Amino acid sequence: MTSSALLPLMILVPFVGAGIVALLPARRTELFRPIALLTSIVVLGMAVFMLVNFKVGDPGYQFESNTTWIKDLGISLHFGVDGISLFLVVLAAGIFPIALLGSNPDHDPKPYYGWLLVLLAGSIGVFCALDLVVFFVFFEIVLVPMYFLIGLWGHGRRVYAATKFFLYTMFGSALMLVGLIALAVLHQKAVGGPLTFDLVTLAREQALSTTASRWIFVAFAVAFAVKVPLFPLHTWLPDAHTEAPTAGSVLLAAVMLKLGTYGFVRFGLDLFPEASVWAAPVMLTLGVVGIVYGAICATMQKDLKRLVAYSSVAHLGFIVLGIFSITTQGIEGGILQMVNHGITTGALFLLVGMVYERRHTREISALSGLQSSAPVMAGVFTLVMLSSIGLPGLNGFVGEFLALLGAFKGARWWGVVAVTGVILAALYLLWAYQRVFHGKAEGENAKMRDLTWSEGAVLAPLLFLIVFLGIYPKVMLDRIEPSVKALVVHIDRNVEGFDAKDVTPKIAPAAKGAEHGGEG
Amino acid sequence: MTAAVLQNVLASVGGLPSIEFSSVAPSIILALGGVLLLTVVSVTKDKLPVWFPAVWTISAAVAALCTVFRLWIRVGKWGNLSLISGAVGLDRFSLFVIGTLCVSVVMGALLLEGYLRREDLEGPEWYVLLLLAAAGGTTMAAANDLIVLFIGLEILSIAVYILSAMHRRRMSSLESGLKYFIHGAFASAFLLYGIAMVYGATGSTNLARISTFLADNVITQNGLMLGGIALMLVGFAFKVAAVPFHQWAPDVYQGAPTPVSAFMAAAVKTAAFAGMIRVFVLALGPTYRDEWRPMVLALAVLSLLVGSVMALVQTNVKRMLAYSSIGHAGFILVAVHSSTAMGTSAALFYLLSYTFMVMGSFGVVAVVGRKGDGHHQLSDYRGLGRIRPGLALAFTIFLLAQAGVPLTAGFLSKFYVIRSAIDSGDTALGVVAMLAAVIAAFLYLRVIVAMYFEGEPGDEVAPVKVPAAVSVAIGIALAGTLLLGIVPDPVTHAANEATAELVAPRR
Amino acid sequence: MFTLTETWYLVLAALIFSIGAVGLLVRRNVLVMFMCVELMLNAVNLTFVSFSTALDDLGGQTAVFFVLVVAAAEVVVGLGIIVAIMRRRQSADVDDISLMRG
Amino acid sequence: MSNPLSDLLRSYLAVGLFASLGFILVGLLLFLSWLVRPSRPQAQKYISYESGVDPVGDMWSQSQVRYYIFALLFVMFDVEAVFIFPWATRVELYGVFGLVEMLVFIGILLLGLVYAWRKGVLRWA
Amino acid sequence: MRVEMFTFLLAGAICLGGALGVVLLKNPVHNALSLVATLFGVAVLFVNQGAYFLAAIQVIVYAGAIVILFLFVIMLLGVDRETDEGREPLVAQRPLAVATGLAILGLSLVALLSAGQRATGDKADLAPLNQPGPDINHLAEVLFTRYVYAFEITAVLLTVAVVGAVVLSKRTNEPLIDLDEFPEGTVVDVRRRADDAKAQDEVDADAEVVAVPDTEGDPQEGGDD
Repeated sequence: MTSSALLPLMILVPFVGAGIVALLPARRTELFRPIALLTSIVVLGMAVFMLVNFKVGDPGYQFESNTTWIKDLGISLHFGVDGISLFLVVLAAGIFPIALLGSNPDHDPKPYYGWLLVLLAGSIGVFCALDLVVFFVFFEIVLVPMYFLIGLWGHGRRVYAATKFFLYTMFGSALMLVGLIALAVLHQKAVGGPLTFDLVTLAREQALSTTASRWIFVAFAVAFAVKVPLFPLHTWLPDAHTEAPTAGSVLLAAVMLKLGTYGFVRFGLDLFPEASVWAAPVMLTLGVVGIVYGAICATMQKDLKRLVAYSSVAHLGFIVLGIFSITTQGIEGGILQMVNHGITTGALFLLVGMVYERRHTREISALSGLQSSAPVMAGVFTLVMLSSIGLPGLNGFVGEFLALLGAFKGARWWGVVAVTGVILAALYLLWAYQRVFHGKAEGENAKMRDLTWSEGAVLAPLLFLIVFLGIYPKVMLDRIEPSVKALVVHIDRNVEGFDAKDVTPKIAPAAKGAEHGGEG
Repeated sequence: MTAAVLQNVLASVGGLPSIEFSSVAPSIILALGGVLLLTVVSVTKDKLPVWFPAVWTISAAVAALCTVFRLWIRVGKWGNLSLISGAVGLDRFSLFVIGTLCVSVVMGALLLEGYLRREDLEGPEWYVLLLLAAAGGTTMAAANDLIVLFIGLEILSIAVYILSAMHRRRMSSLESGLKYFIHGAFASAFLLYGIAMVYGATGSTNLARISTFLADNVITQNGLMLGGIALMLVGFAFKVAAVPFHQWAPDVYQGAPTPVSAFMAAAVKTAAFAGMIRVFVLALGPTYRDEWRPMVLALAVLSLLVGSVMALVQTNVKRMLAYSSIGHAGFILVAVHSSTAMGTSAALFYLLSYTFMVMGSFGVVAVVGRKGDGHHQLSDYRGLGRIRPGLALAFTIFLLAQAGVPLTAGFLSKFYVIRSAIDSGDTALGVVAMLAAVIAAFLYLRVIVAMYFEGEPGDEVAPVKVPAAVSVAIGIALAGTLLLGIVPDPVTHAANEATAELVAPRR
Repeated sequence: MFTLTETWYLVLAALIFSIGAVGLLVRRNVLVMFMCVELMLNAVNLTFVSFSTALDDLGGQTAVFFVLVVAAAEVVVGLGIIVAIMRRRQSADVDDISLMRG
Repeated sequence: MSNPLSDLLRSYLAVGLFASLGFILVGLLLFLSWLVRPSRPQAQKYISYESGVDPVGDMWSQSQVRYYIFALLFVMFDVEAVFIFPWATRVELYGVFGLVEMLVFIGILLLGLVYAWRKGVLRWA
Repeated sequence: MRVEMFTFLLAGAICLGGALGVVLLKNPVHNALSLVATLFGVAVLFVNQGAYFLAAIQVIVYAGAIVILFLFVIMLLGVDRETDEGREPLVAQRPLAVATGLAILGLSLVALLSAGQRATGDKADLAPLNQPGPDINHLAEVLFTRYVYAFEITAVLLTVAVVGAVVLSKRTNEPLIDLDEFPEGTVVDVRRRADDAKAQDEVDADAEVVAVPDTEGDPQEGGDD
């Protein structure tokens, strides 16, 4: 794999953009938004270029680049993208301009756009880092801008929410830091040679004893559980989402939450296969509890944004369910759902933000009969809501179905309980839609202006993706499958008594011609 | 090169110890710098420009730094030396520490320059004592003999006692000086009693001879030795403000003038830890490791927890920084606890990055303290983000660095320490250390919240005047904190090579 | 009668050291605290000399030399600070001084 | 321990005996007179005697501030002198080395003295 | 041998008596005098062990200069009258202090008594002690050749002390600016005292011609401190 400078460039450009924004004098407010937009467009272009040049059948890492950062500690700037992380990087790069255009800050835009660009750099870096320490660095770097975004431009109890968000994640990442250092040190003791934090070598050599790798997996799992967020550690999510500014909550939902689930796949299954299988029942239970708990809480919410936040908890529960079913379909479903959730929930948050800009309230009780005053918005909201529920033919369904398929094979009883989650999801969203959009519209609700062209243009790509991926997910599945298959084979080889209960995927209209011989 | 001439004149006298002056050049430059500054200013009687002492101090510190580099290369070529009949150990460990001390002197002088003019205190004594304190610190760092180490420690401590009591118009400055003096004297007595006991048990105060003696023969009745180790540890723990010997630190940091608290937090801690590593890890490490490590472990864990938890309840930012520096001392104690070469280089790297972080933070605190150095409550920081965004951003970076956020020196130093702890087998200690860091992070967030999030745009905030010298110091600190975090290779490499070695003196 | 070994001296020195330490912790008057510090340093000197005699080695006695110098410097600076405080105020009690209790 | 030491001490024994004898005698006399004399304490008897005149002011007159700095500096240069004593006894052994060594020592302290003098601290008037 | 034992017991008794005197007596002057007693006891013990020069220095420097300095400061500040120990600011102060004191006492005793410690180091490591001739010569030989570095940095230490003494004795009657900084509770009497201090300073100013120059009207002074 020739070392291509694409990925480091994609990380560097936003940093440069942030630097330019920081250096400009605060008076020139009109400059910051275009610069931010331009930078994100450039990054999006690079992401599309990467998507186009991605060799479909190749399970390994592509566009790799590897330069040593700290020689004494064996830390190297090793970047690479494979089937699993490709679409997450594209999602991050794609959702960013949309979130940028979706709303503008009410006071001092200079630091706002500066922190946003740093957030973009961090979120791209975290998905394509293949060195444990570099991953950790970006994992924490993403924290600081989000803290300031929530803290400075949020609403209501923003300081409390920001601090709670920062400390929860810091707690998790502190454990992860100790875990990854222990991993590297024990690996060096077992294998000898120089200390290295390179994910590929560590995963390949699996030099740790089972107890040690289980302990370290637990440390990683806590950090990712905080990020996902899984049930007991999720209390920061509703506050952070509701208090964050619209762009902040869109990015939080689309990118930040995926850190946890991506971490489980990349640093859970890949790095500690045996420990993941050992911990799978616990994780599945937490995932399923998350689905049911999220759904129940969502139904009781009086604040629209908080409702969407809790729905994220439910959706992420599905992703964890898919991942820890440890079957090809399950993991594929999980990864697909990560991307779909980013698109759908991102669109939902944008819509809620637009309602908030018009009506300055998010209370469901205060909003009613918006359908009559804003029919186009109601229509768009319906489409996005249906995708979030998982209506067949839209992108939500594909991911959930694959995850449930994998769950039924790998973890039957968890699958059964998870299905009830689908029904609950339909319940709370439809009920909320009915209360907000149907009924009589009087007073403020009546005069609410409809979706403007600019807002429509911003939402259009998301709507297109929702429909396109719902009908033709094969374009994504072809790229994800080889890497996931390689991952499952890697797990199978490293864990005795684990039969890769695999089933050939027979879904999707254009079913793939080639039959899969067994594990393939 | 009069030193060379003088040197071989002396060497010609038979049987006398040959003094390679170049080997102790840094301490000589700092000491003579201080003394000559004293006389030059007192002789010329105020005909010198007001910035003269500061420039003199900085040039002396920079000159000392250059000799450190030259000696670093020389030691690289000819290996470690024990000189002046065993009193001084010239090895890369002491050179690294001396380098850190010179950095803290430069930054201390810059902070003092801006501070003194604002408080309209004057007199070269501040700078003289700064230089002499640094000279004491360098002797301590390179001391191969317990007595030389003790005298170096005393020079450093007494100079800082006076510095902290010198702000004439603040009663709390006088009191912090007195409180620091009493605790310091108490600690020195304990340290000295420990040295006496070790002398009794091993027959010599020279570290090299002690370690060879302990290696050669096992003392059956080692009551004296254990007593000596315990008492010395108490003495060092006092100096480093490790819990439970830390009661003095918050009051003294709060009372003392802010640049002096900065120097205290950075240089005194660096020199004390260097002495501690030299005595415990190098001399007593190979033989008496299992005796002193549990004690250091207890000190480390207590300092980590108390340092971060107590900081949460403070409302005065200087007291907060005092408690957080106790937390940092706990971290360095973790590195000392591993008592391996890796642990030592982790401690060294931590001390250097800590010097940059703490000097920068106290620089900002000194500036926000406004005239009278009294405004240190959290409420005084409200709205700083608006009126002086640059200063607030710098302080945010220093605080996040102390919390251990990546791409800063703080992260890498904590990373290094945790690695050395895990490498010597105590992962649990690593977890405790990181959890303490998270608790401390909440403290730093409170200050950031005060600066940026509290206070409506409307209410006016007292103007903060940032003198030029202080902004230069904050700039250096910022550069150090970020460079050590992003491009740490040369420094980590140097820290790895900075292993110390006890060379037995030629009889 | 017993032979006079250095253990006797060491025990005496330990006693004086402890009395000095207790005195420093108990007494509130700053001047008395200083005297207790001097007591402790004297105890250390006695220990050094008795070890020096027992080990038949001059190292102990040279150490006492330097301890003396340090003690003198410490007292001068300590009393300098005390006089500076007293001129600012009248009473020498430490509790008035602990103005900055945390 | 070594016996030359004890006959040194023995020679002091005579001095010790003589001194204790003196103390005992004087003590005995005072004790006897205390035993015998009547004691009728009146305030008048206890005022301090200032050659017949009524005593003025406090007994402990507060000494002047400016002499205090002299005491401090005295201690410092007294300690310096303590270093010079042993040096003087073996000067011929060190030769030039000892000379330079002591010159540096005294020189640094001299600079300290010059500083104190220029600071105007040493004015006695 | 018996004479040595006798002098040890006598001098030991004096030392312990003096040490207890320093801690327990009320009047600082008595404390200072009992400190002198301890110093003499220690000096006798030095003589008992053959360190004559050290005994002489102990008497000259310690008893002669340092304790006199103590007495001088006691007289200067008029703190010689009984200071009432009754008022105990920190309620837990006294039992806590006594407890720690006993702990330290225990530590020292246990460390020494339990093992019946004998010096276990190797003999004559630096230089043999009992050579012929006065001990001052042997000391001198070692002090200025082997410990030359320690000797030179002592000069720096003394200079620091001189600078400290001069700087700290500089009198200033500029008003205190940090009194309002401390919460009301702790500074109740300090503010009152500060006012007395100012009154006292005025009294000082005119009562004495202050050699420490910061009285303004001192023409030939030139730039003072």
